[in-house]
Amino acid sequence: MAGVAMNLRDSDSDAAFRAELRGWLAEALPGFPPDRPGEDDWQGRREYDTAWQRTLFEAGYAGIAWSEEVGGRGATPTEQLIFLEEAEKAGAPYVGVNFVGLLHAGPTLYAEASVEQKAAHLPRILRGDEVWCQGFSEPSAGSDLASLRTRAIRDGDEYVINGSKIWTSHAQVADYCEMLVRTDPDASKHRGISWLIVPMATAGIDVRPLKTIVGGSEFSEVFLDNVRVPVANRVGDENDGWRVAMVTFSFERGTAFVGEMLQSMQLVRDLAQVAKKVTRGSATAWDDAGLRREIGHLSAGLDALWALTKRNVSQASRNGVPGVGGSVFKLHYSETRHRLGELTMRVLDRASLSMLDVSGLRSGKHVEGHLHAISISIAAGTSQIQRNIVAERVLGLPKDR
Amino acid sequence: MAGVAMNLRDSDSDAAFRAELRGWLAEALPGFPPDRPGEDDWQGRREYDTAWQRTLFEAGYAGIAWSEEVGGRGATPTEQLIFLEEAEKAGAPYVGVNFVGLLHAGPTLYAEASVEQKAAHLPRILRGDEVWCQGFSEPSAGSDLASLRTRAIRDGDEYVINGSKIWTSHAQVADYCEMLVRTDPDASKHRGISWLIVPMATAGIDVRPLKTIVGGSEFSEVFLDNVRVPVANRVGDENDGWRVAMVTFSFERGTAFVGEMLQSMQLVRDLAQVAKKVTRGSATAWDDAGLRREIGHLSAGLDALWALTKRNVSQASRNGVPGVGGSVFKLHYSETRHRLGELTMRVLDRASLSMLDVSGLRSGKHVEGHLHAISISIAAGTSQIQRNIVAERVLGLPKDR
Amino acid sequence: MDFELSGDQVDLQEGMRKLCEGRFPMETVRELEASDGVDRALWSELVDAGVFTLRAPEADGGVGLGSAESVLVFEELGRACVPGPLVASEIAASNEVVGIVERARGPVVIEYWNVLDRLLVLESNGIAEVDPASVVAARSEHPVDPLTPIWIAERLPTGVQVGDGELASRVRLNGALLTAAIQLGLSEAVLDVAVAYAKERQQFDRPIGSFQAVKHMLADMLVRTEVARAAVYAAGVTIDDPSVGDVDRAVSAAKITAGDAAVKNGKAAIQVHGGMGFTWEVDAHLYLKRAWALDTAFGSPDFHSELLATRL
Amino acid sequence: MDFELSGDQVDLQEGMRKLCEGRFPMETVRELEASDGVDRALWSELVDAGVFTLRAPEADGGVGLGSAESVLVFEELGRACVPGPLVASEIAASNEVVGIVERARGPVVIEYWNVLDRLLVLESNGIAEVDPASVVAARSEHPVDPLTPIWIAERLPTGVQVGDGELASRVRLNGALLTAAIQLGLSEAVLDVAVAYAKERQQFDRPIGSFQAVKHMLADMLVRTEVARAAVYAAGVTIDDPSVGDVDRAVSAAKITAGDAAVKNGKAAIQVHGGMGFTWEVDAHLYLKRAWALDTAFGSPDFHSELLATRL
Repeated sequence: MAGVAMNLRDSDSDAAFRAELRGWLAEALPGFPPDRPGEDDWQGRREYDTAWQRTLFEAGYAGIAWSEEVGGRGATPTEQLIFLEEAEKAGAPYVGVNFVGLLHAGPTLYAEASVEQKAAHLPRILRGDEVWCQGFSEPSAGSDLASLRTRAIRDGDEYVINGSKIWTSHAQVADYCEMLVRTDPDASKHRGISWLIVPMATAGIDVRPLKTIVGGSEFSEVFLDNVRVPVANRVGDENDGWRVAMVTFSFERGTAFVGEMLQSMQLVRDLAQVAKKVTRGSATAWDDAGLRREIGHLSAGLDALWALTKRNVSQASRNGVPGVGGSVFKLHYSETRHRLGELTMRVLDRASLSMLDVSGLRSGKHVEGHLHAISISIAAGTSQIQRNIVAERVLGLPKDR
Repeated sequence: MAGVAMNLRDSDSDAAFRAELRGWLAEALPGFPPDRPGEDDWQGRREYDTAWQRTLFEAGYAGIAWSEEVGGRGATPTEQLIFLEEAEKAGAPYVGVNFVGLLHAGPTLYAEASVEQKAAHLPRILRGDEVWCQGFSEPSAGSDLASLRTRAIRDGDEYVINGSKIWTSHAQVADYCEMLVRTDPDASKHRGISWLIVPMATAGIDVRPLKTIVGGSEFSEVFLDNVRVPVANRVGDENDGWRVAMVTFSFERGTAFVGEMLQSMQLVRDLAQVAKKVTRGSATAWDDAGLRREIGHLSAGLDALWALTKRNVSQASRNGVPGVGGSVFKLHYSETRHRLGELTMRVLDRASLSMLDVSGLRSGKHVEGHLHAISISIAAGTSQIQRNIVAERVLGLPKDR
Repeated sequence: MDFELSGDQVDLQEGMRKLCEGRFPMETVRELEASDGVDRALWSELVDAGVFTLRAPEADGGVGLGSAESVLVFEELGRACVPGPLVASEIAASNEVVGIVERARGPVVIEYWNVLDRLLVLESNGIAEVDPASVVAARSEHPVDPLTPIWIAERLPTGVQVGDGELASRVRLNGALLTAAIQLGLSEAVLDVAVAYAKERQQFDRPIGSFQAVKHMLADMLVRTEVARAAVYAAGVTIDDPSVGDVDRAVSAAKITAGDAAVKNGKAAIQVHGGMGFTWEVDAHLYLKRAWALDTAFGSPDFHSELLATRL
Repeated sequence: MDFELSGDQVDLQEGMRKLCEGRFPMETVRELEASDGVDRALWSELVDAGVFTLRAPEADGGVGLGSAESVLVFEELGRACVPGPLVASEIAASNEVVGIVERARGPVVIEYWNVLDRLLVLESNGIAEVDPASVVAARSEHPVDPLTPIWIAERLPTGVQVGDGELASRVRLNGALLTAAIQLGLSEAVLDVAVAYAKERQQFDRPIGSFQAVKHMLADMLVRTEVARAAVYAAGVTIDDPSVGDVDRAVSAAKITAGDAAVKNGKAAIQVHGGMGFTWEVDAHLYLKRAWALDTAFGSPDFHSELLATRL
């Protein structure tokens, strides 16, 4: 039965991959600076993240999920999960500024770009030589992304772009932007969009940091004023950009939230420790049966989500295409993180007023985690949109629009 | 300041009314049989409830909110609240089978019926001589009440009715039914409805008990097979029945849930007592800080709802017309009762498996209360419909249909 | 790692589903109220299908499969809303009808007492067997679940020790696992019922399933079901192969999430049905009531949350 | 009973609203971050309006009104998201800037420490006054609410006893009441902001407020607000006239329901705003953060729930 039936054990090859990776991480990490440069040092962060990417590349771990023909490892979704799990556990640097290149623009280029375009970008992304950002969302096109209005008008061999983009991470230090622009304003909204490679050094691009409710400027707005981009930078046909952009979503293999998940599980364990230090009446918050039980209940939810991650990855391994497992995961994960945030405030009581640790109590990251939770039910498809997706695509309920 | 500013004190006249009523209840109740006949004894219940109604009538407390010209007391909404509060506190019988006559059909007749129709019914309703039931809902017309399909075809001086009604309380023992029927199938759905007085003794009416999830048969289905009713029994114009039916809703003066509210508050107090008796580990459920706190939290919700009831009644007193206070109340009350039900199961643990008391523990009514709670978010407008009402009428959001 | 069902497992699941559809359609389940939840002929069919001996070694006449498989089987029993002391009988690996209760300081609620062949009592440090006929128990005329008839015993006889503390712990663990599997099945079934109704029921000239409020309730039901499925399957796999995780923790997470899904889905399904959902005739309430009856079996969500907290 | 505002009360409410709209538009409120929440000139305007002496007897230079009126005034301060130690200063009936803290076994969080003229410490059996300058406190560079700057003191000096246990109880009660009134105002204001956005923001060629999912979130916000309003007004009236109910119970119900409304409405408003709600520029987060900061002031919801339970 073993080996064929449903199981959570590493296969022999997965076990070998995990062991090799763990060994390599144990050797590589001590030589790598432990602290990523701070919030305002974008250039420092670019250097840090790309240095780690080059280290991965040299060890053969870059582009875990990319096919071998473009220099990736061609790993299975399960190996990708193992990679993310071991990297997180070992405290390895995050993908950081390489995120869009490795997980979004790169896969799109791989699937849809010309031979020249691939050759120009894919190896550089893998080596950490090239950083990408994403220009999809606009202030007036959020849930309804296809209503985007940034215009690109053809002028000979060039597109002239005017408009603005929002929620662009790493725009300050990116070399290229994968950008959706409207090339036919008269077509129905999904039909008049094109997908462009926009060099961020082009004249007319203005990047302004966007302050979030957490306080930092993780994202930017990008303003485009007569930005000229060669027509040769288009990927796919003119006006076929919506389809091109959608291709990448099918690249998601259930691993999108692995790092977050493991961090959340750590957050709950740490909250239990914090609860043991917070005074409550004549005892501690941990001595309160109600609070303790709610921490346990949250932990159950996260354990279930971790199991669901493994189901989603197993499905992706078998079928190659993602189900709606991602939407199901994200809905429950959002709700769980909101509940964790609320519980955090109750456990911390007065210490919840500070986003920094309060006199020795390691409370700060828990409060910040609550603020972060608020973005989870919004970013990459609000919970309302996700529920529509689940209801219509899985349950077959009639479309509402 | 006192007397003019916002206050919760009885005015002199209200205090006098309360004292007089309390005195009367203290005298009248001991002479009245304490136990209402059981579930299957419809005739016994009719006799019990109408006997109490006659007692009220003779003491001048019948039709508290009805105008004096039709034999009522012409009381203010506040006096109505006081009446319900004192009756509940004294353990007086409920309105029972007189409900539809006193609170729904009667007020409609008073507002819309002819002089003859009023004379024929109103005094008899007040005295407890006449029992009414309601025939509005149909199996296929629930939230969308105006889509009702029970047909009434005119044949000379009579309407011939075919169709069926559902959720009809007291149909077994009612003398009359206030019934909405479709008289013009070609008109738009709200425009082809008429409001009829249907004598329940008419040939072709078949009443079948409808078992609910609580187990009893509080409601019935009413099947109508060529039921002939004089045209003279129509109230209002032909095809104007929707408006006629809506008139009664404006009769609601914020007191619809007073009895339920007071019972719910008692339920929470009793749950606290039960919790003190349920063993949990080496102590009791009440010793569990989490459960105790949730009981306190629920109690806060009910206290707030009781205050909201008083606000709604005060508004009705001032303006004569109801606001959407009723929808706001019902939404929160539904949610609170659902939460109370869930908490009940947690407090009772294994005793929650029985709807009857478990060896001396007075748990049965709490479990039954949980089943009842399920109906609260459905009956008289589901929570989904109520949210639409609140969003559209109070917040002015665009209609969805 | 391959957390998808194997071909054999899919066959087992489908076979069980067909058996339940054939033998336990909802009309039959409703009729079982008259025989206090257990009809000996139908019970024999479950026995013959190996439901109660699936995990027993082949040498002992069992099927020799694992907990992962028994979870799939019990999920189907839940989906079909099959009543009876299913979990206890499987744990006893018995073809008889077996009940299991926890000894308590106060009165004990015994399910299906009058159809039990055997009764096992979980003690703080072992398991005792008690002759059901020796127990003095009073019937509750109104059990919350009409298909989970209950009796209340003020006290239980001492009985004969038949297992040690370690076995008692294993019984509790497996009891929670299989109960969670039934709860998972209930969650799925009641979701199916609600979705079918939402597609068919018209109000305001549209199927009610086209209204976002209804749609989103149903989406949330699916989410709860899939989260529970992941937890329940993981718990089954972990019992079979403890090297992949903390067994107690996996089982508690399964019991909590599946209990949550079954109860909340039951309530949501009734709400989706509107007034019709409040009628005895519509099935939704039967799933909810079973979910309630199972919620406290082999540890309530509160109990398992406390357990999980202590393992953090 | 007349639980509607009197004409005078409506005038008071409207006057206060106009004052706040004029002096504390959101641009100004945001700018107050630079002066740690309190600008002396603006504070004087509140002093002149009698905000802090509304309930003080006329003989003492106060306005001589009741708690019902102070609730209306503080509701408006909440609606305008006015920062500063408003509640403590009212309770001290002082024109100075006053802080109140609970002495605790561990470190104490002091709000607005560097702008305080006076600091009162609630003890288990009385009130002490402490010179703010004598307190050693470290600033948190990242308070959760940018307009509620905080300092952490490892310990508080003993101070001078200025009130007995009964006065301390009264202070706690009134502190909870006025905090609840601010929370009520926050709930309303953030609902208004969300409703306005839902009407204006178009997605899928419709205002998002026409989608049931958004509509129902907003309806729930209104429900929470109105439930809180009833509880908060009732608590104010009950403090003025204890014959109409249990004062402690009424205040706890107000603090719980208003806290719940403020926090949940804050979160819901951000969700309604989608991505824009996650930007610093949109006001929604400022209401939520204030709601969080006030949630633990004068007793958390957990604290008041426990209190209420003991009074059942």
